[in-house]
Amino acid sequence: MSESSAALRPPLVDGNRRPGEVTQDISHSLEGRPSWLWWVGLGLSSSLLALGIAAVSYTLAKGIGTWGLNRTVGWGFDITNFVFWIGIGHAGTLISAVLFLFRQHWRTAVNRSAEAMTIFAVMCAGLFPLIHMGRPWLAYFVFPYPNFRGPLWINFRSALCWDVFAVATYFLVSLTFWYIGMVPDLATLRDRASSGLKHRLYSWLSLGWNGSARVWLRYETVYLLLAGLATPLVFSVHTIVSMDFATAILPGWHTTIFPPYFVAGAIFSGLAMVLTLMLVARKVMRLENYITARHVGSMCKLIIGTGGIVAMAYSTEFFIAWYSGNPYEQFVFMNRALGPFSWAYWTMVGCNVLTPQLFWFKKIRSNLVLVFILSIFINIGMWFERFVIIVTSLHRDFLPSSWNTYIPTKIEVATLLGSFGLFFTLFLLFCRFLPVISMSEIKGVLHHGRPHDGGGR
Amino acid sequence: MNRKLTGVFANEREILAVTADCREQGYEIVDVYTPYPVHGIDRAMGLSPSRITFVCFALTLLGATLKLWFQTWTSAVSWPVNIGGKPLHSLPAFVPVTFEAAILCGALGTVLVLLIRSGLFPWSKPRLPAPGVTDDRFVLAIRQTNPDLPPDLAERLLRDHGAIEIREDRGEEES
Amino acid sequence: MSRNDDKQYRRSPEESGHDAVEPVSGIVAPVDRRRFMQLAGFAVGSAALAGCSRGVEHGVMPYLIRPEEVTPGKPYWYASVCGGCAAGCGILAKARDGRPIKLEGNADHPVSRGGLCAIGQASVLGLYDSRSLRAPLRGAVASDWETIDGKIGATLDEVRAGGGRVRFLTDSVTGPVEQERIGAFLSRFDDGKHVTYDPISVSAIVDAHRDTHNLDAIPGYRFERAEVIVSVGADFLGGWISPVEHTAAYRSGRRLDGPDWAFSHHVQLESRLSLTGSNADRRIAIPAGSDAPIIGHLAERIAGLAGSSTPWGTLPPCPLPDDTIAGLALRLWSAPRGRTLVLCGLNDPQVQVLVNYVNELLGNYGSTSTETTLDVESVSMQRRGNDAELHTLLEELDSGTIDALFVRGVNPLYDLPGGERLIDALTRVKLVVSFTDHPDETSMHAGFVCPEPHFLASWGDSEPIAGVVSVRQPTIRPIGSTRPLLESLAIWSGQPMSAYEIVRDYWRRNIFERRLNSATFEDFWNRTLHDGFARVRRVVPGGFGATTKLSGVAIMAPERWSAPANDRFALDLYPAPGLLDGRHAHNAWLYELPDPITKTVWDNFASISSLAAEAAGLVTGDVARIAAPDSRDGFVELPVLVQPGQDDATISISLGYGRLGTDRFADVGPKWLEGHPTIDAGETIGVSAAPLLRWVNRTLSFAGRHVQMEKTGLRHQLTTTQKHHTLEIPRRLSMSGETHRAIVQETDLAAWRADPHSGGHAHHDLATLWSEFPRQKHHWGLAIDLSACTGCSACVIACQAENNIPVVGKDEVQRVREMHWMRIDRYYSGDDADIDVVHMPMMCQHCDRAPCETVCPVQATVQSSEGLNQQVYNRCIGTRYCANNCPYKVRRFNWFDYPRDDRLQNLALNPDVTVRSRGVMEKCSLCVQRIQDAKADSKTTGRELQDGDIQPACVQSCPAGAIVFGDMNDEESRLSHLKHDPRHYTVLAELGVKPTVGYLTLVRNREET
Amino acid sequence: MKRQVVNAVLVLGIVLVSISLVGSLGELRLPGNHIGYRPEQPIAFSHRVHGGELAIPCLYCHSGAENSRTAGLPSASMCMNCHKFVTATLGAVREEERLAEEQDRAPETVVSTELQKLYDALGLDETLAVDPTKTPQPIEWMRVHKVPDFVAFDHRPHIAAKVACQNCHGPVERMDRLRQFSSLGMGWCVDCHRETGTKRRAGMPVSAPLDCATCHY
Repeated sequence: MSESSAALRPPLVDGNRRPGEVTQDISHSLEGRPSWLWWVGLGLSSSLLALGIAAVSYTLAKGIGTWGLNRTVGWGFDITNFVFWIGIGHAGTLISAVLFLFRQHWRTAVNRSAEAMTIFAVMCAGLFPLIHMGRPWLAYFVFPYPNFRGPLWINFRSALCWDVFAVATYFLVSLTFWYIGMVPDLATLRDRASSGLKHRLYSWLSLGWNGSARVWLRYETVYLLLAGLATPLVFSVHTIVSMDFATAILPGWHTTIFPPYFVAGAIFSGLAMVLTLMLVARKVMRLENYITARHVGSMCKLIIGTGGIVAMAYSTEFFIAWYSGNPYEQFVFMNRALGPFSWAYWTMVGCNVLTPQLFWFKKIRSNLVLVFILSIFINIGMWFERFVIIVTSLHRDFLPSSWNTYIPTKIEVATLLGSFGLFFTLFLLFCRFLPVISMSEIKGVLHHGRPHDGGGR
Repeated sequence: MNRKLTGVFANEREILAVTADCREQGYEIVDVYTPYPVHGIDRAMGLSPSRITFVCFALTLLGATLKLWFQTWTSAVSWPVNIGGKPLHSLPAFVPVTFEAAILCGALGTVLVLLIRSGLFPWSKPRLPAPGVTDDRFVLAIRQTNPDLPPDLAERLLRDHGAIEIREDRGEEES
Repeated sequence: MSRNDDKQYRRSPEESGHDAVEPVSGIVAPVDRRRFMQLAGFAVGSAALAGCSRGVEHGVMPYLIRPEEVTPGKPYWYASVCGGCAAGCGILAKARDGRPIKLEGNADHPVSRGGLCAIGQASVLGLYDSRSLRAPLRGAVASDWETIDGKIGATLDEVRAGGGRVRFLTDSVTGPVEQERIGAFLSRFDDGKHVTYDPISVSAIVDAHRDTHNLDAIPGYRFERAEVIVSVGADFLGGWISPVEHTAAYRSGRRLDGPDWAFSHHVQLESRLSLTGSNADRRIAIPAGSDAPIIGHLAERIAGLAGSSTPWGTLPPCPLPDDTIAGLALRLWSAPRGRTLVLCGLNDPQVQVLVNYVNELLGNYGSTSTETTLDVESVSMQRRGNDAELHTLLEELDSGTIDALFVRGVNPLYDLPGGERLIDALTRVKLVVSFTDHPDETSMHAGFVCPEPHFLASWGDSEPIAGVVSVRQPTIRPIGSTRPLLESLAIWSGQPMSAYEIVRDYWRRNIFERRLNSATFEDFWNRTLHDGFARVRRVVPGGFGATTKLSGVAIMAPERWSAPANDRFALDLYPAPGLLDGRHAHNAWLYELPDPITKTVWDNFASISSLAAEAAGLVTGDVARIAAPDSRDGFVELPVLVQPGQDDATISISLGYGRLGTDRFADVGPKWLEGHPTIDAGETIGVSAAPLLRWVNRTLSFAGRHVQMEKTGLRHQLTTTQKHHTLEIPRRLSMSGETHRAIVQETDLAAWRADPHSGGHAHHDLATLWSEFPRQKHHWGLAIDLSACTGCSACVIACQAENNIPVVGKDEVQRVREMHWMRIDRYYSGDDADIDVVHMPMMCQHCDRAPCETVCPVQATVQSSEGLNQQVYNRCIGTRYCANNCPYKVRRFNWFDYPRDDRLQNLALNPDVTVRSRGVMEKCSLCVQRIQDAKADSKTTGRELQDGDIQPACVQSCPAGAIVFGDMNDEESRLSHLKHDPRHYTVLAELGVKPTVGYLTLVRNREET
Repeated sequence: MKRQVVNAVLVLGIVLVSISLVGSLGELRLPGNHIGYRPEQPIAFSHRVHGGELAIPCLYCHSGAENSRTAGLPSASMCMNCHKFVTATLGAVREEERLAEEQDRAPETVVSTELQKLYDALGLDETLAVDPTKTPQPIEWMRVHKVPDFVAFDHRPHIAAKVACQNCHGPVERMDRLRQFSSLGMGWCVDCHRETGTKRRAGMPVSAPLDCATCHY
């Protein structure tokens, strides 16, 4: 490639690849035997999943009493995990849709896995509202289906009801977005596939794609439209999730800052999770050429930004509590910082406010091991953020007579671990059977065979 | 007279050039097949931008309207219930669901339209102009409808632009 | 009240036999159906199944011969007498399809006056106790009546032959007929004696009055007439003599309604924080047993004021500063004569004589007609116990001179100290017969156990107050082959008769002649049955009529009492709030009823002051060994509880716990991975403190014994339903420095007189964005008078009985999952020494702008057109969002399927209320089933609903009438008046949720102190 | 070419199937819908005869409906009010009289097999006097009308509002064996309450509230 362009813009893909090689590299990881690392990962995650399944089955059999909840603290791990996972999901959409709109070409390397992450995260998230119900076998009551009860409808004023629609929409749209983005690659795989079954499967999924330019034209338009729709969607979803709390009267929940605060937090946590996954996938699937230090770097920068917003939100909350003069509000926040759950609060602050600051230093940004560890810290911190918001606000509210504490049970912990199991199992399977990197897009950003550059012959 | 030629090329630059040329020469561009969206190919082929955008917009509006109506109807008309003393028409409370419905309807609808319009169905068999078109090959398919053009012009054009392979098939079946 | 109209006469036993059939299927059904619903929800296939078949099929069995007053599905009421304790409250038993399911106080009855205490409310559960004895026992093995009667008859003949020293040991039998029959039975022996004692004895009061007023009973305490009440350790609102009666009277002496308001000044000197103390206007902590010198000094002071000479020399030193006593004396003296009342809880005749002397000086003695506070005509016959006689009996038993011993209603081996020695003594008695309904400590050593039916299933009578007689009529046929005492006695005396005949016969002979209005016996009998009581000529016990004047009895200065040495404590034993002397040890409701003061459940404990705790290095939950150095077996080991208001030198322990067989509650509540059983097999719930009781000159002494306390190093989980006990938030958690939460409005009498609004904080008439929904005819609401509520917790059990609220067990309560729909929040204020207590009943506030409703996604909780906050169980999916969003935290979630396997126990369920399944939210419904019933009734009869027709269970049961239910749309209703009372306020009004449940400011009488 | 045909056939098939489904939706029975439930009863009691031909008012036997939540079933003693005298169908009695005529003997009492069950239940002998040796055995009828679980239905207000029994129970007076007539489902209740509302019925004001707590508590 020409020096000039190289100077202007470092390549998105290292080791000047040709389209054929791209196909080769990426498909290879699906066609070859999986690395031992992959097997280890799958072993770990699936055993976690098994644990989770056991825990959930026990809960379903016995009742919510098997959790540490009580008449004062009605939500604990369940909704914490829900919000946490939804948050994780958001970064996926952010990277695939928002960055696409902003024409951030570096996203091409990561968007596929980011979208996959979104879908799996939303699956994990969706699990919790379901099992947290006292009578999950009646979960269908939340849908306004025609019935012979009068008919009896649902309460569209309830934030929980909004949640149902938001999460469902989010899942479906993300899924479509992901799948549509994958069709051309599936076609590539189809045309490479040797074995009959694999071939039939891929051709079923690739909808007879043949790379016609006419279709490409429509395809790209739709892709753009989807990105355009997914972007407001991702913001709306976490806004609505935050309204589960914001529309309640409970001090510590009843705040207008929640929507922006939650969205930022969600993206923050999501990016951290993407980092974690990317760094793993990079090693496990041998994709060093495609997921470069540059990607990691830009992610770190985004994390600094969103982390800043989150930190801002924390301080604003405190200020408003003081400024509002509402004694209940004031108490809740003092109680967060100094009360029985202060340990959780300071864990949160430590992980979410202090950790990102380290990313200011290029040395740290470029030390992938360190980045990996820090990203995990942020994940922990963001889980605790939700825990703090939910539990500390609930456990001491208006009437001192009902003040009380919350101690999770083994079952709850197992369920949380199980959700991680589900997530990683799905992700590893994805790495194994679907192209982790969008080949067609990568080819699009290669400097090979482009007009006005000499490369390629 | 109906003569169809397919040329296989190795990269984006060539396919762009050859497409443009053939079109100038008055060949009908049957289609171009590329492993990835090649920018500018639509201009080279002289395609007009897709109208699917309007479909999407319409669907989104439809979704929103239907859902808003449904919420108002269920909570104020079908069975009005006093919930926490809130008014029956709690418009602000209905916004979130309306919005979600709009997005859902818009997104899924648009994709559906795309698939149908482009005949992309699970059961449809891919008709590949040449192997490797989904890998690293760029294929141009042209048809000569104008009898006045010199018979070997097409081949020349293609070869000059560095076609790796050229296939010709006479026949009536439309592509 | 519509209820009174359809009070029913008793039907013949045969008939009650029949209707016992139907409900079994009828009531267990909802449980089965519930299970079915769950499965149907899981398996898609079963949905189809539900479609074609009808799931669980039930045949319906109509009567063969329907008793004409019984309509299936329609409740009917029996007027009877409560047997929960010796107080003899009049009750109305509500029966549905032959099953008594709810007890309510008889509004006309002079003792209960409509209220009924927690124990009375709970006693209906005992009727359906599947563990109670169903057949007579010989030794420990089940037997039948023929054999038993044969054996006993034979032995009795022997006994009669050889001297016939027969003793009949009972608790205060208030029933004249039983008194008489026992007497008659014993008269057949040369040396037969009926010995009565109360495990929680007040015999000293009777003894004292025998001396001073020639009165062989307890005078009628007329709290309603008192303007100053000084109670030294008498817990008259708690477990003293007749709590319901006294609470009602106390309250009618402390009311702020209208211009003729009256509000007595109540000073309580006590060593532990008792229920009574928590309601006192002024409370002074004194060491247990120091009542004697205090009364002494008080007497001296008042004598001084009265100008009469004190007939004694020097008094023991007074534990209180002189000016305190002087102040009290003056306060008493300056009140109108006869309008004060001095009480003492100490069971010591000598001290009680002094008390009488004081009351005499204050002119409090008088008759029913005079306006004085002590009535020697309508005297209380509720306690007949005589410790001296009991003591004699024990000596006789020791000496082995007793041939036959009959034990009824008491449990000496458990109640009394020195158990071991008693056991040997019993073994030396030829014939020991127990009448207990559960195997107990004594019956273990009895040759024969002749179980009696529950009081709701047997005939009897009572005369709690001289001149007030009631018939106890059965509401159901005895369950199992149990036999009333009366019938057993009749058979053993050779003239078998049914209890019914015996009672009627006795009444014809004895009671009828005391009638006031002439009528035929049938008429008199039926009227009594209908009204639940009859007023007859008073026959005051005690020779030739009691005097209102103090007879010239020698009044001695109390010499006994020495302050405990600094490493010792004075012991204070008191009846357990729910279990009393342990007679209710098999009632799960009462175990799970939070102690009104400490809010502890499922345990007893040793209350110590924080000072003492520090000194001994103990914290709540540490097990301590409390031993009386002056005796070998006089010790107990039980957890301590640091109790505000406790006297520093006193340890208080409640009696009644540690009963044999209480490990039956091992499997109460749900079982799951991390759940702990309420009690381990072989253990007992709580510990019996009886070993620490002692005899002091032939009376049982409950207070003042000196004991040591040592740390054992063990710990025992004490479970309380309330974790934070004040309205103050921790200072370090307050931004503004303001730490008080204005949940309770409080003022004192002076301030209230100056400004009825006093105590009220800024009134929040918040602007609203929305227009009101149109209310239909009614808008139901509640008003709760905080200065009337004593915290007795009767309402809590009433609610539990009415609304099928499950018992969840200690572990679940520890996890803060008790299911009681209404709780009584208890807040302390002030410091340990001078502590104030507030009792605040808290149930669903039925907000017009209910935050719970807005957040429910499925409309499972919505507002009714009559202002009720409805909870629809079968729509609820259990997201618990509503509970989170409830500022009062009054919603209850079914965390598990709580055990309902005991089919017999299930008969106590109220068929009008759904049994909630797992995963469903529930809460106070303002007893909507009663509202609906009353409305349906008025539609049928065409008679408009009157104010007071509808009474939710809590309202009905409250002895103090602290809770008022009514229609806020009806301007004339009592509720509307209260809603306009300046004292009225709503909790957390600033949230703008507009509760329809309101509270009336708490007023304390502290004009001059 | 061929594929299009296949697709077309496929689509057509789907359309046809769904149409047929929609058609059969009418018969489709949803869970909890028991219209037409018509169980065998221990005694072949005919409402047609009693309610229809003899025109005995419903409330004569089901008196509970007036003053109790449940209408209730008449006690066996209630049946005896008439069946002390009526022991068989008129036809059977006539027949016996005719036979007696022929064989000139005193006609003996005929007892129909069904009524015999009633007498047995009450433990009566041939002379319909109580036979101490027999133990009375309550009759277990099969319940036909049952509102869904967790519903508290109260007959009183409906009777008070002059709602004819037939409104809900159907033309009982024309049924030999009782059959469930209405769905007794929530929608069915609500519709009637909606339609009634607070308008006057039979000249008197009624109120049929739509509050949940009307039936659910």
